[in-house]
Amino acid sequence: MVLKVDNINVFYGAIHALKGVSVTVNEGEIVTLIGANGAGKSTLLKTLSGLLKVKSGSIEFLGQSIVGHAAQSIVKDGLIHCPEGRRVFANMSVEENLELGAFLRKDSEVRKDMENVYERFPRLLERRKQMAGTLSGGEQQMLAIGRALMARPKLLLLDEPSMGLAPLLVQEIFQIVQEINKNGTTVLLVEQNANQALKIAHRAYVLETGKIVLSGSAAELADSEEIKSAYLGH
Amino acid sequence: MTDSTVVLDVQHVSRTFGGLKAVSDVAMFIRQGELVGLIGPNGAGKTTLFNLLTGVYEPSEGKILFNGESVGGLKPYQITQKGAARTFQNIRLFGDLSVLDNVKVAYHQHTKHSVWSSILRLPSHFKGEQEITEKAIEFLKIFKLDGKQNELAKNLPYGEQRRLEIARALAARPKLLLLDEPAAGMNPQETHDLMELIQWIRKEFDLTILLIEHDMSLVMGVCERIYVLDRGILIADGTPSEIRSNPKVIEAYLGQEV
Amino acid sequence: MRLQNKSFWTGLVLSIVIYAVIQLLIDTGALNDFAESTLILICINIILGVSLNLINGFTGQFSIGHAGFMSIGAYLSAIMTLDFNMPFVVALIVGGLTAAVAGLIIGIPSLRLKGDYLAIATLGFGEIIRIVWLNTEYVGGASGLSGIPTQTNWTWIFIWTLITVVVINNFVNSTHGRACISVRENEIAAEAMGINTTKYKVMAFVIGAFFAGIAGGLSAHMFYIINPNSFNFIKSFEILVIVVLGGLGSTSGSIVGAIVLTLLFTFLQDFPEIRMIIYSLLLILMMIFRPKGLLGTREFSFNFLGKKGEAK
Amino acid sequence: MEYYLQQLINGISVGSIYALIALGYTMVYGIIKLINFAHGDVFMVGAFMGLFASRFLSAKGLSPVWVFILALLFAMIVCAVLGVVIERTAYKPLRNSTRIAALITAIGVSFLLENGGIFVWGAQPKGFSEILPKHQFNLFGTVQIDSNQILILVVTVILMVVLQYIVHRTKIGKAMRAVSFDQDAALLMGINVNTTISATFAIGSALAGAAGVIFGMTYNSIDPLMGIIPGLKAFVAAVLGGIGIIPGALVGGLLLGVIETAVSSTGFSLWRDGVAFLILILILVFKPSGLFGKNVREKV
Amino acid sequence: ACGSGKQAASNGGNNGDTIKVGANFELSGNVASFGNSALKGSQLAVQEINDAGGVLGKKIEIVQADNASKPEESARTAQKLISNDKVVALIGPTTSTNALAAVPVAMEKKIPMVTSTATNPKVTVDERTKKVNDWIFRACFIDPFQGKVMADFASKELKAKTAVIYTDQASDYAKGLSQFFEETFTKGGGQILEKDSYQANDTDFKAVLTRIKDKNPDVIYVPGYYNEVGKILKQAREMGIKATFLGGDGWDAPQLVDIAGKENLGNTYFSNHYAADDKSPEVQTFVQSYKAKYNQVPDGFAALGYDAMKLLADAIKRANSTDPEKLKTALAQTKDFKGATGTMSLNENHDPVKSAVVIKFEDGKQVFNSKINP
Ligand SMILES: Nc1ncnc2c1ncn2[C@@H]1O[C@H](COP(=O)(O)OP(=O)(O)OP(=O)(O)O)[C@@H](O)[C@H]1O
Ligand SMILES: Nc1ncnc2c1ncn2[C@@H]1O[C@H](COP(=O)(O)OP(=O)(O)OP(=O)(O)O)[C@@H](O)[C@H]1O
Ligand SMILES: [Mg+2]
Ligand SMILES: [Mg+2]
Repeated sequence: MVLKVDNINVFYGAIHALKGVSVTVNEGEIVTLIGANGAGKSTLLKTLSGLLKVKSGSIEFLGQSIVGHAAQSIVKDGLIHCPEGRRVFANMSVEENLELGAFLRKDSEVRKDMENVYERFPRLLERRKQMAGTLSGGEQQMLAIGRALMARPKLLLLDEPSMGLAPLLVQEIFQIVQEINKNGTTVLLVEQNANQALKIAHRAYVLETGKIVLSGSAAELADSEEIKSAYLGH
Repeated sequence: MTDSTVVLDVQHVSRTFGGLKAVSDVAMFIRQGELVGLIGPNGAGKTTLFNLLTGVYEPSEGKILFNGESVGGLKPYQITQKGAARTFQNIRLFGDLSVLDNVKVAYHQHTKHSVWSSILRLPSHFKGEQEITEKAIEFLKIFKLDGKQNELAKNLPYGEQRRLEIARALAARPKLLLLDEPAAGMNPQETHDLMELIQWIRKEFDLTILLIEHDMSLVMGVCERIYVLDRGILIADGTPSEIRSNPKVIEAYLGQEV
Repeated sequence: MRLQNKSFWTGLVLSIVIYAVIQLLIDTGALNDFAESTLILICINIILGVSLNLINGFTGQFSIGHAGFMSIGAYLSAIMTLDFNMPFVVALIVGGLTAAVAGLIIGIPSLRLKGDYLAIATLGFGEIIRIVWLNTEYVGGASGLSGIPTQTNWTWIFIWTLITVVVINNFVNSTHGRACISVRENEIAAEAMGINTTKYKVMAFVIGAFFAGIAGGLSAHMFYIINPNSFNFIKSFEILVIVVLGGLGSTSGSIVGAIVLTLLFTFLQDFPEIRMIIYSLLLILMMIFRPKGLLGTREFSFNFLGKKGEAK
Repeated sequence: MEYYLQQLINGISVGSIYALIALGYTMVYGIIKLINFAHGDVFMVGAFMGLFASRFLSAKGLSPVWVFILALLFAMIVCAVLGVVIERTAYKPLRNSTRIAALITAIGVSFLLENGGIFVWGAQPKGFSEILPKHQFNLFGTVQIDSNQILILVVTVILMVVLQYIVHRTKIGKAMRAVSFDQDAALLMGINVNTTISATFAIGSALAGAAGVIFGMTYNSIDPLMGIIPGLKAFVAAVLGGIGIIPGALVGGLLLGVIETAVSSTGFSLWRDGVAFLILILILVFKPSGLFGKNVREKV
Repeated sequence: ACGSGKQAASNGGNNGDTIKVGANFELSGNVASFGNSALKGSQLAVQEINDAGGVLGKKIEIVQADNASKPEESARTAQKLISNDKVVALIGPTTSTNALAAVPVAMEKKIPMVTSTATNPKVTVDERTKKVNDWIFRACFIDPFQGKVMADFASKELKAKTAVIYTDQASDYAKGLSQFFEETFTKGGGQILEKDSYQANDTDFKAVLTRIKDKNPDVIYVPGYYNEVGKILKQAREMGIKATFLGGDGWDAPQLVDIAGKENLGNTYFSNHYAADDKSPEVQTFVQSYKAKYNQVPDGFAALGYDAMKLLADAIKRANSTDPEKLKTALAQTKDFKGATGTMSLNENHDPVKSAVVIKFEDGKQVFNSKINP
């Protein structure tokens, strides 16, 4: 088991954003998390990566508790969070952004990984020297994912990677996620685009106002009437 | 294009940033009451075109006519006062104002009581403020936000923030409404609800709408005509079914699966 | 509408009571002249704080040149009473209006400048005004003007404080005030909603400057002498501290800030060696523990009942 | 002609001091967008540290060059520690608050250092020895320049280059820039934001300390309020050049020095600061982000 | 409110076994160093008086209050001392600006006020009405006198023909001195080549000094405070300006030597209230006891703070009462009072008539050069 979240509670001041959430992610899986706006999906990811603190409950990553660990030590362990809204470093070049992705790495293969990212996203190679802030939305999304890959994640948390992207790119992003996964990275994927997400995921959780209300294999959930009417828009 | 029903007439407009031609020689028009879609890959220049239409940027070349009148050189607020209102791709609410006040601000231009009357609390002030409040609540009701009128805008969930932005734009009482990716970050069900709402307000307020959106179910579902931009250039326009089968559009934007 | 009137009347009655009680205490000698001057100083600081709050707190224009406006009011009104024998009120208003004109002039570059750049520009304006006084022999240059008749008393200061608070409060709580706040919240969106942001920024500067000028005039006619150094950028900082400490964007906050800081400063007078040390430590601690100021953006209101009523 | 050349040299030497202080100002601003009004007072503390160290070391009979180097180092270290302590205790709790709240805290810290300085060292100015003996050089006959003026300019330019290198070429610099754009995203890169900000303050404050010692050596008198005016001037210089931009601080400082000298030398010294501010405002009206600042409009 | 204040004050003075004197000084803020020196001087005076048995059989008690170097605070401090602390008289403030702000308070409350070092004529004589402020007194000579002394010294002793005046234009005091220096010097046939100015807290004076050097005057009059003067002297000498520098009592501080460097103080003179190496017993006892108490050489502010307090005590003794009215009369009649800064009698404007000394620097030490009587 790569990730084991057990009964965590998270607050924003007085707002109880996660109420006893438990989630597990196994080695090699794509697990997707769906839920309406404000359900707490991003909150869960932020908690995992150490940006938010849990009030109670436990989080184990690769068999070790990471509760209370600083964000940078969680990154060091290989849990990488690609946040909502891209969050690229606007006034730094594409290349510098990628270098920052590998900030904690000291090995000699950083350059090689960068070549890999460029190979996967040729557009980024084209724009190597451009300031990230002036990229289009889709380009920024590629950069954000590329940047996360630079850290060689063991577990990659993706928060709405397809938001605001053109249909063609949405396809591309989902393909990339699958590829990354095939190359051995475990993925926890948060998506509004539930149809697509359920197509590529192995398992799924449904979050509603801070609680897990459903979980199961992706195929099962995709067929569930409940899910269809609430999230898939049929 | 002397057609008197043309509300918006974009004549060979270009805009460059440094060396980059973000919008290049774009010509398009919208007739009174139409609901027109604007699609294109990321970075195609859609938002930039909106910015040109609303006076945030000035065109490097070309002319924009709004109701037959050139809006070149006008400030954004002047264009809004002439009857064009918009929403933003990255939401720009007045975060620390209440939901109600957000909408009241947009109605401001339609009030007549002066600063003096407000400072001296003359009867015209009370009358004016009452009108604003009443109207604002009406708009909130349309978007089912009246229950949250006293909450701060920044505390709303994302989907409601999107709706509030539209409500606010509507409160400016525009003839032309420009919506920039209103469904971004919504799930398919929410998108569907939004689609119905847009159609409803169009009828109710006799609006002309220009809509940017990447969610094809929405665009194809509501738009009568669609323009497609790619790298700043208009590559196609037509009805949804024409666009859907246009090979150039498929190649640049839609991909195979739609 | 009826409710708003009710709150207005409650406020008015309360104000008159406060005024009368204090005036009575002064007349009977229960409040000596040091206490009276402390009250007057508090009120001057209230006027300064509330007016700067309109610019910084409500309209979101980062201005740190308020002492400059104040000095214009102080000098102009002093010239009016000293050299033209004008009645006090007229002198004050001349001072306020001149400051308002300066506010108009300063408001204009503010249209192009934002944030810290605007801050340094307004600071610069304040200093330029000070340097102009310093170099004008007619107003005594560095020595300043002395012999200004001490006409400011509890009655005058009370009236002007009330006017300031009522005018700014009425302005802010109207569609015009909301327009200013929308500029603070998001200028681009405000423009897109049809708000002439230029007009409202300048308006905030003009109204704010006017009352700062009035405060300057009241202060000049309280302390007999004015000189350029009393209006340096440190003075502007002091006013800014009042506003931020009370709560940026809250008129009641500025009032509370003015009261707390003036009393604190007066109280610390007995500890000269550590006065400023304690003052600065308290300042830091208050900001750390109440970063949004004592009141945040909340306002006092006279009609708690009315508030409930209004909601429905 | 010689007269004007002399005045130009005077202007550059005043300006290089402003630039030296402005470097630290602009660096801190560049990373955490805080107008650190206490910077001028850290500069003052640096001057006092330099005074104590140089007195102590001279008494030990060290050669002037060593006294200078060691006093400079001592002041820089004390100020670096002071800067970090200030950041940790006063600014860190306000990192997620409004910038204006942080600014007020900075003003509070500034008052605290000034009045703490008066409390501990008294309000009277203290003499500061030259440490390094000055040599006068004559250029073209009567135009004078002294070794100290050259030293300041050289030190300032070197420090600017070093800073620019640190911020743009080193790993910690990259971390600093990342933190300056988006602290949460920086955390997600594995950057220790606290350490990075502390490092920024340490470097910025050490620079202020160095400037304090050099200032003391040049003008030979220091007091607890000495930081106010140079601090303000340095801030103006930083804004002039484009705040946050390291080479901008140098150019802004020199420009300010030359403007001031030009005004004073034509007999209008009382208008000096007024003219300096007027030029600043004019420049800002035409270049709203300073000379070197890119006028990045928010993307809509 | 007027009458009650006065009554309360005189009652307070007569009660108890101490006589309260309010000290309204700049203890914080930008001229804190002046106020602190003056306060130390007056505290020393009180200690000496009380050790000698006090006055009228009572001890004097100083109630100190800080005016933060701001005029408006100075006025309020005076109010507080009079109304809350019920002092019988005030001493201070040190600067003319702050003193002027306290003047109307003392006048209204009818409480005598003796400022130690406010040298501007306006303090004791109302500028507009030309009437003497009958409750206000001072222990120092006024600006015109000092400026005149140095101008005479320049033309008569130094035989100077040309002068440049370099003033702290933001200081009332320095401006006053310059004005009267200029008047007297030109009357004596000298020529003022140029008037330049700097501002307090300036550090670099080379721009203007370069300009002055070009004019090559016989003397340069710099009536400012030692902090800037020290830097000016140093920078001027380094630039090779050889002219004689002249100044006023603002030069009087031990730090001047540290700042300017003793090698740069050659050929400089300044006017002062007293010289620490003056052999007269009043001066020597003062300097010795000050050194003993504070381990410092007293500056002019301390000496005048001391004298202001002694002047007041002397008047109380002569009035044989702390009644303000009587005290005022006694103060106005002060004659041949021997203070640390010389023997003084108050004239009809309440300004002391006393001699000034000219001091010269030799090897970094202040040396008494000459005494000039009014
Ligand atoms: N910084 C914050 N302060 C207070 N409340 C917050 C904050 N961030 C989120 N919330 C609240 O916590 C809840 C969960 O928010 P979260 O962002 O995790 O939702 P989400 O599922 O990611 O939604 P979306 O699809 O809109 O991204 C929401 O009600 C939101 O309003
Ligand atoms: N202010 C600006 N400065 C420089 N370049 C800009 C600016 N605004 C937009 N651009 C560039 O213009 C191009 C068009 O951007 P625009 O935001 O209009 O794209 P879009 O079609 O709205 O894309 P998306 O669907 O991702 O929102 C992009 O390449 C963008 O980088
Ligand atoms: Mg989310
Ligand atoms: Mg867009």
